[in-house]
Amino acid sequence: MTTVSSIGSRVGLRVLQTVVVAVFVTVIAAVLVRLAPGDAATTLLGDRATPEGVARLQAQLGLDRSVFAQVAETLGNVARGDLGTSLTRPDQPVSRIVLDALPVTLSVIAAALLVAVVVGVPLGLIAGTTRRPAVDRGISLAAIGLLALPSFFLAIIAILVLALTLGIAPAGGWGGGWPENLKYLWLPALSLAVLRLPQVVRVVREAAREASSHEYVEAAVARGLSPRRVTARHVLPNCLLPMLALVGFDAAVLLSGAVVVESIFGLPGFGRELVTAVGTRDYPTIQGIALTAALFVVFVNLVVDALYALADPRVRTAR
Amino acid sequence: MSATAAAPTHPVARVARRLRLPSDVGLLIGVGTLAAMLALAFLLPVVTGYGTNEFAGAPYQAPSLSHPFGTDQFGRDVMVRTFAAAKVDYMIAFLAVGVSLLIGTTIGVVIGVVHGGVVDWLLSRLVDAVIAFPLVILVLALVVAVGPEKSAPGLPAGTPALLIALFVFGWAFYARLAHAQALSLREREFVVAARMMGYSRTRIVMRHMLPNVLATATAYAVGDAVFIIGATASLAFLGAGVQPPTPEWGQIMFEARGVLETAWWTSVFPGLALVVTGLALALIADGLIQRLEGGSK
Amino acid sequence: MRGRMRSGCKPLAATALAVAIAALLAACGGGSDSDATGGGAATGDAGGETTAVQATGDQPELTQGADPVDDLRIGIADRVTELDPLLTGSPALGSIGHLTSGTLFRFVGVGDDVEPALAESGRLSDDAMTYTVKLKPDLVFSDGSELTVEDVKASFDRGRTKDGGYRSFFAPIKQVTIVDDRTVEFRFKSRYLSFENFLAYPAAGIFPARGIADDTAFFKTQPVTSGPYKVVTPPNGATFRLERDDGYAGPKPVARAVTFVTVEDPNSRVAQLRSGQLDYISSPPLQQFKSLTGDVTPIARSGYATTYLGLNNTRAPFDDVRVRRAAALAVDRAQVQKVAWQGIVARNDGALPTIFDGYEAVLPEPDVEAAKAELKGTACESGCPVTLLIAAGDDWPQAAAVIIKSNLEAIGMKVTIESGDPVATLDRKRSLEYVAMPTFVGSFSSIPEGYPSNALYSKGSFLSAYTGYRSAQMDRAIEASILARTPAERRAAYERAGDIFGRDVPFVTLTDFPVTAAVRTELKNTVTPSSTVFIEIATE
Amino acid sequence: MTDAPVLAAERLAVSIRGMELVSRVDVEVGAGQCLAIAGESGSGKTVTCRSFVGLLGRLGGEVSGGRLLLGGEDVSRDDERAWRSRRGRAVALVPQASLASLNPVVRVGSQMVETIRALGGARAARGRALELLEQVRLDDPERVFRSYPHQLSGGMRQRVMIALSIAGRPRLLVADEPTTALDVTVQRQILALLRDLQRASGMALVFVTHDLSVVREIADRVAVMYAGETIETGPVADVLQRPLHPYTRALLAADPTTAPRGRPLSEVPGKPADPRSWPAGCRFQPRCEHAREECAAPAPLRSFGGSRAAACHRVEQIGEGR
Repeated sequence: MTTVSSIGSRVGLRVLQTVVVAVFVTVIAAVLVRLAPGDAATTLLGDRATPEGVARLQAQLGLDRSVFAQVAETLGNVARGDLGTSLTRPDQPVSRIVLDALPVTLSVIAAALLVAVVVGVPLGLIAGTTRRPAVDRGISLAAIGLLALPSFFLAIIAILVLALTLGIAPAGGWGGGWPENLKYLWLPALSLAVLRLPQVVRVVREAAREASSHEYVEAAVARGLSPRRVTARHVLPNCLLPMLALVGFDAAVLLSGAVVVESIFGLPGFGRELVTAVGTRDYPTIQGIALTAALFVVFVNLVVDALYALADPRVRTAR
Repeated sequence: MSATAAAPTHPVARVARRLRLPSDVGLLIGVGTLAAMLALAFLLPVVTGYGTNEFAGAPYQAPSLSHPFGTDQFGRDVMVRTFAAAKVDYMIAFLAVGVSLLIGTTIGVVIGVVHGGVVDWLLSRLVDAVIAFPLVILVLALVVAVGPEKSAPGLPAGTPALLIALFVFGWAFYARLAHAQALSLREREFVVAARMMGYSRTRIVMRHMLPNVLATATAYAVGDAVFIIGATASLAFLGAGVQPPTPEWGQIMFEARGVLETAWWTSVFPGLALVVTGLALALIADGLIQRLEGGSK
Repeated sequence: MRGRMRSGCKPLAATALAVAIAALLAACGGGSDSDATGGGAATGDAGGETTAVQATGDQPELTQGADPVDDLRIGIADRVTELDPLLTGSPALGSIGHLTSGTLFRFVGVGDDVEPALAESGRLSDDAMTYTVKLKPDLVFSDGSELTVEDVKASFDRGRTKDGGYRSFFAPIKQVTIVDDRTVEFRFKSRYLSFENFLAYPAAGIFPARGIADDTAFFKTQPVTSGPYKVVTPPNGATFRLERDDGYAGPKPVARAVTFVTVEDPNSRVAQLRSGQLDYISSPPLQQFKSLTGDVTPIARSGYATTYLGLNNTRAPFDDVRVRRAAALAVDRAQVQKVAWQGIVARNDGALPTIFDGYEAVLPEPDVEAAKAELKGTACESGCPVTLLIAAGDDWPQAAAVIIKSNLEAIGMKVTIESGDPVATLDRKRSLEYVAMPTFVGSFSSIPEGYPSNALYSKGSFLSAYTGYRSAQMDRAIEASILARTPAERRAAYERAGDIFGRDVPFVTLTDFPVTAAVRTELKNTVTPSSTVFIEIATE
Repeated sequence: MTDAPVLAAERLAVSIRGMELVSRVDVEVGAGQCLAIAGESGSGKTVTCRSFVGLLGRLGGEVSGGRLLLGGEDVSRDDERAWRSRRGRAVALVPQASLASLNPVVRVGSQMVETIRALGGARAARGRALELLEQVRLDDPERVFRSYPHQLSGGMRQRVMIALSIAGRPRLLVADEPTTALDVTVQRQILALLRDLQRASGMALVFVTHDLSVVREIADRVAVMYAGETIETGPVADVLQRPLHPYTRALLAADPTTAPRGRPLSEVPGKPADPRSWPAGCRFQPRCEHAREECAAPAPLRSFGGSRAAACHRVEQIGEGR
C-alpha cells in the first residue's frame, strides 16, 4: 500500500498549494480594487461631502497610506486569520458578512449542480448511447443553444413565466430561515442550472460515447445484459469521473453565474455582497469574499481529486 | 472544458471510425452561417439605408415591413444592429479565444515538458490560482479600474476591459487542457524518439508537441467559443460590456431586459442571433474534432 | 378591460419566443403594435389609453384616514448602512431618517407646506434674524425617556458642527439658547426666511442629548428616536424594520410597521412588486414605466432638482463659452425628455426646476446651423474630441448620452461614450476630471438654500454643479435670492440668475429630475413619495 | 452433421454505416465441431463474427445480403429484442484477451453474479460463479472472485471471460482472437481449455484468428477470408497440406510454423485491399502472381469434393504448375 510518508507529503503539498493560491488571490484582489478611482470615504459621505471631510475620513480609515502598506497589512491580518472589519458597514466584521452570505450562495450552487446533474446526466447518456444520430445531434445542439444565451436573459424569463404568470414561485427574495428558504431557492437554482446544463450534457455525452465503444461494454451486451443494465452498471460509472472533473472546474464558473442570479433574484449571497462591496470600495470585504471564494474552489477541487482516486480502484489498490 | 477525446479502443469501432468520411457537411454549414452573418452585417445598412446608430423610426415599433425586426428604445432598426453586432461579437470571441489558446497552450505544453521540476509545480499552482480566482472580482475591478480612455485603436469602446477579463480567465483553461495532453503526448513514440536523438527541449516543444496539442485545443476552442460568447453577453450585466452605442448582442439584450414583455423583439432577435452563432460554432467544432479523430489511429 | 385581457398573453409570448421563437408569435396576434397600453409604439403624447404620466400631471395624493396596513414592505436599491440623518446621501436612506427623526415641524401631505409636530408653535422675528419655538408638553423619546429643550439645543449644536451634506442649512444659525423649560430661541447671522421649512427636514431631527454626545456609536446600533416610527432591527441586514412609536406627539401614520427590503436590481424590484412581495418600490426602471398598469401604479413626481449635461468649464473644449453655447444649440432636449425619460418628466430650458417660482426658459431651441456658426473661430470649428462620462447601469444617463452623442456629432464633434461605476464617476465628477457628463443636481428642497445655491453658486457645496463655473455676478444673484425678504424679491433675483445663466451657459439643462416610485394600486393613496424625495405615509 | 448445422452463413454480406465490409461468407458449423475463420486484419473476420452474435446494430451495421441461419432458422433480419433473448443463452462471445474486456472499476465477482442473474440463475449466483471459475481451471476462485480485473494476469482474465461466456450454456460459442494477447504457453492452456469445454458441452465453436498454428491446434474445419470473402474452406489438415487458393498458399509460405523447412520465408506482396477500392473481379488479383485475364471476372466459390471449396478460376492450372 502507499506508504504513510508519501500520503503525508501529498497532503503537505496540497496545504502548501492552498496557501500559495490564498496569498495570490488576496494580493491580486487587494491591489486590483485599490487601483480603482474613488474609495470608501467617497461612498460614505456621498456627493454632498466637503473635500476636508473626505480627507479626514480617509485618514481615519487608513486609506491615505500607500497601496503597498495596505496590502502588507492585509496579508498580516489574513495570516492571523483576521479578515478585518468592513469599511462601509461600520463594526461589521468581514467574517460575519462572509458567514451570513456563504450558506445562501452554497445552497444555490449546490441546488443548481443537483438540477444540472439530475437533468443533464440522463440527457447526456441518451445522446451518447442512442443509435439514432438525429436524437444525439438534437440534444447536443439544444444544449449548445442554451450555452450561447446570456444567463440574465434566462433568469428573467424564468421570473416572468414561473413567478409572475404562473405564480408558482416568489419573484426573488430570501426566507428568514430553513426550510422556508427552499421556497425561494428553487427558481434561482433552476436558472443557474440552465447555465451549467449544456456543459454537463456535453461531458456526459462524450464520456458515454467513449465508454460505449469500450470492449467491456460490448462484452457485457454479448453476455445478454439488458441495455438499461449495461448503461447503469458499465457506462454510467465511467461518466462519473469526467463529471467530477467538471464539478471541480464548475465551482469557479458557478460563482460568477451566482453573482448574476443573486442580483436578479435579490438573494443575500456572496455574489451580491461582492458587487455591493466593490461598488462601495469596501476593501476588507472584497478581499474576504475573494479569499473565501478561492478557498471554496480549491476545496471543491481537493474533494474532487480525492473522489477521483476513490472512484477508480486502479489508483486505490495500486501495488 | 470537456475531457480529451481518446481514440476509441474497440477494434471494430476504430475501423468504423476511420472509414467514415469526416462529415464536412456540418463544418461547411457552420462556416457558411458565420460568413452569412458577417456579410449581412456589412450589406444590411446599405440595403435598408438605416445606419447602425441612426434614429431611423419611432421607438419600440413592433416588427413590420419597414423594420422586419422592429425598432429599439431610440427607434434604431433592430435588424441592422443585430447583424452589426456580429462583427463585434465575432471579433471579441476570436481575439479572446485565439489569444487565450496560444498563450495557454504554450504554457501548458511547457509545464508538460519540464514535468516534475519546481517550474512545473509553480506554473501549475499559478494555473490553479487563476482558475480559482473569482472572475467576477476581476471584471468588476476592470469595469472601474481600466483608465479613462477605455478604447484602444481599432477596437470599439469598452472591449479592452472585456478582452482582458476573458483572456485572464481563458488562458488558464487552455493551459490545463494542454498540460494534460502534453503529459499523454510525452510517452508517444515520436516524442520519445525525438528526445533519443538528442533534440533540445525547446525544439521538441516547438516542432513536435505544440502542433499536436494546438490541433486538439483548436477543435475544442471553437466549441468553447460558444461559452465565451455566452460569457461576454453575461458580462454586460456586470457593467463590463461594450460601451454604447456600439452594438453587441449581450449589451443589446441587457439594455432591453426591462421591456421583455412589451417590446420582446428587442431581446429575442439578438438572442436568436446568439443561438444561431452558437449552433454554427458547435457544428464547426464537431467537424474539426471528427477530422482530428478520424485521422489519428 | 382590453389592456387586462392582453396582459396574460405577453409573458407567454416572450417565453415561448425564447423557446419556440417566431412560431407562437403569430398565434399571439403579432405582439402589441397597435395596442398603446402595451407601451409599444406610443410616444409620450399619443392619445388614447396611454397613461400619459406627466410629472406635473395627476400624481396620487395621500387620503386622510386611509385603511390601516399591518406591515408596509418597501423595496429600496441600497443597503441600510447609515442612520445618521446628517450623513445619509441617498433618497431611500433619507426616507428612513424622515420616518424616524422627530422634527419640530412636519410636512403636510406631499407638498412643502409645514405644520407643527413636536413644536406647539413657532415665530420668526420681523427682521428674520431670530426664531423662537415653543415645545408641546410632556414629549417622550421612543424609549419612553423625556424629551427636553436640552435635547433640542444639543441636536442643533451637533448639526452646526457636523461636517455633512446639510451644512448650508445650518450655516446661518449663530446661536441656540434655552429660554425656559419649553421654549428655545435661534439667533441667525443673516436673514433665514425659510428656517421653519428647514425644521421639517430629518437633518433637523431631535435626538437625546446623552445619546448624540458620541453620535457615531449612537447611530451604529438602534438609535433612540422621537419620530412617528422607531428602529427595531440593527442596520446592515438585508431587511430593516421600523415599528410605529405610539408615544409620538404628531399624527399617527396608518402603517403599524414598515419593512425596508434591499433589492439592488430595478427589474427585480418591479418583479417582486408585481408578485405582491413588496408594496412599494423606489425608482423602478424607466423603460418599464409606462407598461406598469393594472395592479401596479407608477409614480413620477417632479423633484426640486434638474438633469443637465455637465460641461467642464475649466478644460478644453468647454472652457470657451461659444463652444458651450454651440452645445446648448445642438442638444435636442425634447428627444432626451421623450426617449431617455419616456416622457414622464417636463423639459427644462432654464436654470431652475420648472416648478420653482421664478423659472424662465432661457436656453435656445435646437438649431444645428446656429450651433455651427457659434463654433466658427473656436478650437472646435473643424471638430474636436468629446468624451461623455456616464455611470454603468443607470438607465437615463446611458440613454441621454446616446442621444447627446448623435446631437453633438451633427455639429462636427467626435464623441465617445465612456462608463465607469457610480463611485468612479462621482470621484471624477468631484475632481473635475471629465469633459462632459449627463447627470443631475438638486437638494430636493424648495428653499433657496437648497437647489439654486447647489447648482449655480460657486461657493455652494456642489461648486456650481461641479462644472468649475465661477461668476461673481451669478454668486451675487444667488445670495440675493437667499436673503430676499419677499417672494417677489426672490423671484427677481432668480430671473437675474436666469439671464446670466442664458449668457454664460455653464451647463445645458435637459429636464426636471422626477422622484419615481411604483406602488400596489390599492395602496396608491396610502404611501407616496413627496417632491422632497422622502416617502410619506397617510395618517389616521 | 445429422440435423441442421448450429450456424450456417450463405453468401452472407455485412455493411457498417452503409459501407460493405463483408461481401460473401459461406461457412457452417455443427454441434461439437470447431470452425476456424482465418485471415489478415481487415479481411472482415471481426465484423463477420460480430454478425453471428447480433452485435452489428451497436456498430451502426446490418446484414446487407445472404442468409444467416442459427439452428436452421434465418436470423439475419432479427431486431435487437430477438437477439437480446438469444445472447448468452443460444450464442456467446469470447472477446480478445485484453484488459479492456472486463469493466476496470467493478470487481470480477460482481460482474459474474450480474451476468448469472441476468441469465435467470438467481439462486446461489455466487456459488454458480465459483463453480464456473473452477470449471475454467482457476486455482484460487475465491481470490479471483474478490479482485479487480487489473489485479489478474492476462491468462486469468481470459479464463474469467470464458467462464462468463459459458455461464448460460450456449449452443454456439464465438471466440474473437481470444489468445492473441497471450504468450505461447498460456495460449496453449486456453486452447486446451476451450477444446475440453466444447467436448464436455457439445457446443459449436467458431474461432477467429490470424495465426495458422492456432488453427491447426484447435479447429476441425477452417475458412480462410480475404477482403470480405471466404476464399477457401475445408478440413484443417487438408487445407494446410494442399492449399488450393493462391492467397492460402502465400499465407502458409509466409508463416514460419507452416512454411516448408530450409526455404526463405516468402512475403505476401502488397497490402490488404481497402474496402473502398475492391476490384470487380477476384479481389486477390492485384497481389496474385498467378493472375491471368480470366481473374478479372468475380471468382465464385467452387467445390472440390466434400466440403473442400476455393474461390479461384485457376485452381486446376496452378495445381499443374502453370
